[in-house]
Amino acid sequence: MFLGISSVKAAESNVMLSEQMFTLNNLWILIATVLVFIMHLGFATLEAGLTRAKNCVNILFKNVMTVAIGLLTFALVGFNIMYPGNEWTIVKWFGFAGFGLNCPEGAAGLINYNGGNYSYYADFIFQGMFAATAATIISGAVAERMKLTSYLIFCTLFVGIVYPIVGSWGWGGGWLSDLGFKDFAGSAFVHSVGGWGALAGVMLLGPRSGKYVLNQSKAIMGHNMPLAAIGVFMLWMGWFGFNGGSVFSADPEALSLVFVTTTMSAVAGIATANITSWIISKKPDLSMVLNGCLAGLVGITACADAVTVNESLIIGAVSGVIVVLAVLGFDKVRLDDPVGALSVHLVCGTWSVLATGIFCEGISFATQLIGVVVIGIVSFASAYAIFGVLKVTLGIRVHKEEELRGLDIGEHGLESYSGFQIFDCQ
Amino acid sequence: MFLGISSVKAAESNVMLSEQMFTLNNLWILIATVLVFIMHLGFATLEAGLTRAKNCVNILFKNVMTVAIGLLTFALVGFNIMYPGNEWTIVKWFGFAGFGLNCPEGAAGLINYNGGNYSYYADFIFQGMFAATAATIISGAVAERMKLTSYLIFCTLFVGIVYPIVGSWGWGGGWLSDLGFKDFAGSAFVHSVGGWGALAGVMLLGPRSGKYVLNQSKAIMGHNMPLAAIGVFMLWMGWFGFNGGSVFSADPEALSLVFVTTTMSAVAGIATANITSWIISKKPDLSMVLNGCLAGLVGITACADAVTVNESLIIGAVSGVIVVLAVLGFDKVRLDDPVGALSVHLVCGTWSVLATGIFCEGISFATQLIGVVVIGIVSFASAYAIFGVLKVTLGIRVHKEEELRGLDIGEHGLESYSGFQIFDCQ
Amino acid sequence: MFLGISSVKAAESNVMLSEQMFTLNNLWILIATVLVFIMHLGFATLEAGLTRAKNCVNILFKNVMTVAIGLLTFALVGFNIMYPGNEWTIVKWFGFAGFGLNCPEGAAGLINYNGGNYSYYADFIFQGMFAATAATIISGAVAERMKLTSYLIFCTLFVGIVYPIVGSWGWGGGWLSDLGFKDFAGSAFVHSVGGWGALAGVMLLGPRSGKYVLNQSKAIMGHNMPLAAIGVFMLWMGWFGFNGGSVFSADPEALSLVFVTTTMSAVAGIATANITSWIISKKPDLSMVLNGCLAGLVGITACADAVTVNESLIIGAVSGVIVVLAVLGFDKVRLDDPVGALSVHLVCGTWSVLATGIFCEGISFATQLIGVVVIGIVSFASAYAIFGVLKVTLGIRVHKEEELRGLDIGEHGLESYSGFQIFDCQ
Amino acid sequence: MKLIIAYIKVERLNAVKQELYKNEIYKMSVTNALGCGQQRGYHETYRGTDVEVNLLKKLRLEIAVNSEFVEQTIAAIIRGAKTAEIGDGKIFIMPLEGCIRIRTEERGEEAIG
Amino acid sequence: MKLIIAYIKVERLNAVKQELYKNEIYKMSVTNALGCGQQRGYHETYRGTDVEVNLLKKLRLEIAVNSEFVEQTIAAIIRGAKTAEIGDGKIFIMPLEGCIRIRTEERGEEAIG
Amino acid sequence: MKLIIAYIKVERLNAVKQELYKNEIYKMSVTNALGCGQQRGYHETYRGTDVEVNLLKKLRLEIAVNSEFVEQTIAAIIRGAKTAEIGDGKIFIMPLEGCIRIRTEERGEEAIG
Ligand SMILES: Nc1ncnc2c1ncn2[C@@H]1O[C@H](COP(=O)(O)OP(=O)(O)O)[C@@H](O)[C@H]1O
Ligand SMILES: Nc1ncnc2c1ncn2[C@@H]1O[C@H](COP(=O)(O)OP(=O)(O)O)[C@@H](O)[C@H]1O
Ligand SMILES: Nc1ncnc2c1ncn2[C@@H]1O[C@H](COP(=O)(O)OP(=O)(O)O)[C@@H](O)[C@H]1O
Repeated sequence: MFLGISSVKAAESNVMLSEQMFTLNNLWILIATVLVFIMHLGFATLEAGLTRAKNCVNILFKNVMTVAIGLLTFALVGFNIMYPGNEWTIVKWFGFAGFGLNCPEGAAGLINYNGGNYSYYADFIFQGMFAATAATIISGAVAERMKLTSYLIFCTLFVGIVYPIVGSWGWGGGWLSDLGFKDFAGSAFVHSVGGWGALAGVMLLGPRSGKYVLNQSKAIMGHNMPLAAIGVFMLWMGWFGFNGGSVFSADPEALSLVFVTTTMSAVAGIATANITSWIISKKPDLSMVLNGCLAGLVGITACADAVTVNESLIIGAVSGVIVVLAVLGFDKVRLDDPVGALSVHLVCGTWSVLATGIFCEGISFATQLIGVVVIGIVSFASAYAIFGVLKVTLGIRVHKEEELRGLDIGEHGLESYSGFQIFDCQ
Repeated sequence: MFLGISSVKAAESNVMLSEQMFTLNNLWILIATVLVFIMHLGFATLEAGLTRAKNCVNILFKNVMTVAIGLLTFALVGFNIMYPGNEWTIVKWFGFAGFGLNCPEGAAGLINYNGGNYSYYADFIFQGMFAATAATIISGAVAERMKLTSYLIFCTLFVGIVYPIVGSWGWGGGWLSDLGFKDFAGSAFVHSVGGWGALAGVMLLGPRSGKYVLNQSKAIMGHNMPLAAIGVFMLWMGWFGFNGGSVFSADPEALSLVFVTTTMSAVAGIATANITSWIISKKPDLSMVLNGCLAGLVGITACADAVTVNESLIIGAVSGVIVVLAVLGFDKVRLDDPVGALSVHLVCGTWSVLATGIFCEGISFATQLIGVVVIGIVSFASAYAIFGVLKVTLGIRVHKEEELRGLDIGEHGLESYSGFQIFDCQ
Repeated sequence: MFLGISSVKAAESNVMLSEQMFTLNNLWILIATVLVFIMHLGFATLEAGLTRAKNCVNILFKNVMTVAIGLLTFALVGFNIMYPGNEWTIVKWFGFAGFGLNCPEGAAGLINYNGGNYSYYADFIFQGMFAATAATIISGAVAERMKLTSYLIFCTLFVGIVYPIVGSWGWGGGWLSDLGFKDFAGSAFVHSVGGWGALAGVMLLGPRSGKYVLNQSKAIMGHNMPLAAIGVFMLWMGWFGFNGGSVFSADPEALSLVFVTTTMSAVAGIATANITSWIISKKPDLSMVLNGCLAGLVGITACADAVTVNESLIIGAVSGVIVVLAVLGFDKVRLDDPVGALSVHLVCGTWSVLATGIFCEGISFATQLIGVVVIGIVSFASAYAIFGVLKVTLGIRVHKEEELRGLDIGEHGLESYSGFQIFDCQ
Repeated sequence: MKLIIAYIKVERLNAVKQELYKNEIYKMSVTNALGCGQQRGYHETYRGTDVEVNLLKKLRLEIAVNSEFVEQTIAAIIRGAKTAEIGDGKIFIMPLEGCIRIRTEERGEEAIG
Repeated sequence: MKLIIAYIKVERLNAVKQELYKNEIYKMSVTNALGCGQQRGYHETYRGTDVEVNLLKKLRLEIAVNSEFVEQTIAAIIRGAKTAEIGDGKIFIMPLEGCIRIRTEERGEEAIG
Repeated sequence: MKLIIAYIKVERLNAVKQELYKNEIYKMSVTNALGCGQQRGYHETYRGTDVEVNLLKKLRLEIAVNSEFVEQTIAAIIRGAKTAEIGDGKIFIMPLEGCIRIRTEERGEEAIG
């Protein structure tokens, strides 16, 4: 009898306990949201720093608008496409749970939501911050020559529809998750999706004028290296929330490991990118080291929770090498990507997903490969279609004269560094 | 009997439970403090970016000193004016609980302090970070022409005395809180107080030389747009702590909602500020979009915990429109505010308080209006008085020659960008 | 009997309770890690801002590499030298627990690790972030003239070996901790160690060319004050994790106090550095105020958990005065330290350790002094030896011509601000 | 044809431009220069060390005019730039042998305006 | 000897340099300038206020040549810089009395190339 | 009166100024320029691509002097600027027809110093 009573007490106490754990986990998701948020500043400053001063307002503008577009479309449709629950229209391939946010009343939107780790709103805001990053990746690759309005339209469609559809296959419980495909924090669903979109854009836009002259590739220097460095540090900082938040709880074992693997992959990427580029170009190249850091971060993103520290070092080290080769390779095939978005997000994102198949127990390499291929085809094709339609309608590229003078004057009528004497004859 | 014993156990367990919840809530307040802290960097870089290179050292200097002045005066007197407890001198209008910090001993300063959510010191440091922001708002509005020493004196008096007196009416349990006035995180007590101070300063200082020439308003361009963008992102990041910390616990329901409403209002502000300014000036204007973001953030601050997501979108959207109109309006009436502080903090802060009366259940619009009016009169009058006395004694404006050459050389004998060729003939 | 049963329940409940507390404390350590991480951005931007544009890529490069070197060496050997457990080779002076990370299996690496506050991996990553800061301090002092490869080699040896050996004496349970030496968060083990290393470097390198001409010290202006200000704010932000994380739990009493003392010391440092430098040079000097802020932060680091708020104000105020005098003093004796690293980290770090002996109950001033002296001798001597060997082998200083043209072109073949007209004839 | 080079104070540019416009001189080129003249420099302080800055920021105008416009151009510059304080600047007049408008390849006096 | 000063559009520099190289003129100095010419400026908008920018970014080339090279230099500049649109720029020719190579202290026509 | 234009290496400015001061030449104007001369450029690497930079940073001095000062000015510049290495720079001497001090409206040789 008292046993019974004791049990009741214990049960009550359990409820209280889990309420606290819920509060704690929920708090971590929200803090991780802040960290992912600051990645947008990271993208904005990195992209601005690695391009020319005359296009800097344009890049900042795009990055600010991208956050707004990302969150507004995600609230309107994206969240409910990505997480359709049981509302699959095309089974496990496309679902839509209705417009707008519909937080379940009471405990259903709180402690009973998704198994007691975080609330509906925390889920939405964390996922919403992710959504915009996919578009931001593209913004860097098409920088310095793309028409603003076309970018904004592209961004709206890509983030609002393509991104969540693809995401639903894995994170929303769709066919890829049924297959056992693993993408921990978004190497495939965020980075490679953005990367494929970027590839479509780069192909349809063509290189910046002056980039390839008489069979030769010319370097078009970024205008502000401290800004680029700020960008990388901000992105790295945000990655603690990107990967750490994807643990979806503050579980000490998983979270601590994720922090370590994420960091070690980044530093390994720095080290090998440095060595690789030093060997190739005989100079220690800051821009390559910065890309190496991001390469390591992307490289570990699909499996940060499921590898050992040594494996994370290997993954990061490989990322650092391939990002340098990829930058040189894309340049060879005349895909002009001013900030290295293709190399970092597409190439290393893909490597990350495959590495998951190699290093993680219980994950099939074949499944990972299927995921890579299908995600690639769908993302690239959709992006190509949207860019293509825009190209023949509104146009996607600014006039040559505007490009030469800079998009800041051309599109915005505003200079980035008013008063500074800037000499740029590219 | 065993029931009794079980109860004792349960009670003990309860104590332990609440100790943990206390630790958790307290931790969140401290993390929110870090986020609010970084808003000072946000203000510093935003203000620096939107003004000219020749005044940049001066702005950075003011912003660093403002943090120091804010926290030192808050520790000395402000905290005990703002939260007088029962020590009201003029009932519910002015109280003072003595100089310095007096943390109650033992549990009274910890778990028993203010209902078990956070400790005395956490309370102080979180509130102290808020205090300085009110002054920082003013620093932007009076930029590029105000004498440094006069600013420092003004700042000391305004943050040390005016800010906490007004704040005590609502947050310290004064007459406004008795009336049921709602200002969740400080649209009135922080933003509008700072905004009224800024208005007094702008009026008494007059416009920057060269701003209004022959019946025409001239644009005086900010010198560094990436810096301004960094500022806005840092402020936004800080706002998660500003609004989120004002929940005063890590309560998952309230905190998650606040994160969502804060973000959605900001993105709605970006969107509508973009549309409004694009229509008016035919160009997508980065500086307006940045102000629109801040407008949305200020707009939601009074009621972020008590509106629905849709309401937050409306509030943010309205903020984005009115901030653009306000910038143009202030310019028309020749109130020269280099960074848009009046439009963002005063206008949108006021809108936020009134919106609370419109959208929040149980909040009387009339009370909100009374709050707006009385806070406005007292803040403006005090600021006007302090600025006025300074004007006739020390002077508040630098000499015209110093203004032309820049305050960096004039006041500090130091350039911001040594070596850079800067051409500025305004 | 039921008592027994109840006890069992209570015990179980206790376990669950402490699991939650463990999760919470562990989370705080990880968040503190993120904050300490961002200090690297702070160092990078502060050092870049206070030096010339022509050496900016070099400084950014060094700071990025330093993070990588710090974490890689710490993982390989540093962590196991610093925390040898019982594996002392030379009793209480040197120990080594083996190569690489060896997280104990199961609960031993989690809740049972180090008394239930944080996991093995959280411990490693937090400590690893600290490690790199010691080297970063040096990077600033030797800026604008040191050969890159020699710096990288020095950094590897100093952070990988010297730093953890010295650290093991106190934090690893070595002889200094046995003596009762107190260094809460690293004024001695991080800041002074880095500072002594910097002193050795500055002595062996000699001043930058053009710094001392005809018995006169010339000012060599920093090129970007907003960048320097960003650096200081980032460092300050990080310090909440540096000191706050060193509480090693989220204990509300200790953590709240640490936040307050850390902040108040910083603002006191700002105030007194401002007054001191204003008196001496008749102008409000931004660079001194920024150093004053850091001085206050370093000054409180050894005892932030064990002083009253008033004591923290005193400590910070003293730091602000001595940092200004130290900057002037080092300049007098022709130790050319471009960013003030010696004054901030060495002088104020030492002051902090001694202040701990003065203000903290139960701490012997004599012990603190012994610590200061022995740590100083060993750090300085090791750094001098490493730099010395490098000097006679690879060389540590770039050629004069390279120095004049700037290390960015000389070492990296890359400019920081491509396109900007920069006029620098120093 | 003459080439007129004028060094003026940075903040006088707008006034000078207005005076030139009044005289229907619309074409000119401006560069920024650092000048050492009679004007003493000013002192900066950086990290406690005093620096004398004796290269002051000036603007350099270059105006090519036909010979008959020289005097009125000079007068306009003086009206716009003069504050009667040290540092007001200086005007130099140089012979100009040829002038070509790139767009039309016109030469000589035609091309100048 | 003559000193040729040319104001050109910023984006034409590479083309001008190539044309000069073809004519074996390798030596020149470039500064950036702001120019008022026939070309109308453009409008910027900042915080809702419209600004007319009428000082446009130009490059200023300075090329010292021996007299017999003047015409071909001018021709090369025109080939590189001409787009036949307003704003193409202008070339000025001035007499040059002396030229010294600092390194060797050579003087005159020897020193120029 | 002559106008002396000198292109020198950036890092020689202080030395040149000192030599000029010793000769009591205190007035000058300095601008930064990019120069193509005999000196080869250097290579930069950016994101793996090699760039040849052949416009090197130089300083351009402009010194107006009375004719009798020309030789000593040239000598002073050479003393300050010469390192006997490629890239030392060049001096040009041009005729100067007029000089006006804006502050006092003095003209000619009076105004120059
Ligand atoms: N002899 C000269 N040669 C070259 N530039 C000169 C000369 N004299 C004056 N200048 C330029 O004119 C500027 C103004 O000189 P300033 O000190 O005002 O002369 P003054 O005192 O004669 O009016 C100087 O900063 C310098 O740029
Ligand atoms: N008379 C002049 N004096 C000085 N600079 C001139 C003169 N005329 C033209 N320039 C320079 O040449 C640039 C190009 O002039 P532009 O408007 O193209 O002339 P045009 O219409 O005659 O081709 C101008 O921006 C200015 O820098
Ligand atoms: N003929 C010229 N016309 C214009 N500028 C020149 C000429 N020759 C040299 N210069 C300028 O002088 C600078 C130094 O030239 P440099 O390569 O040192 O010549 P040298 O090899 O003859 O000493 C060049 O960078 C350029 O700015």
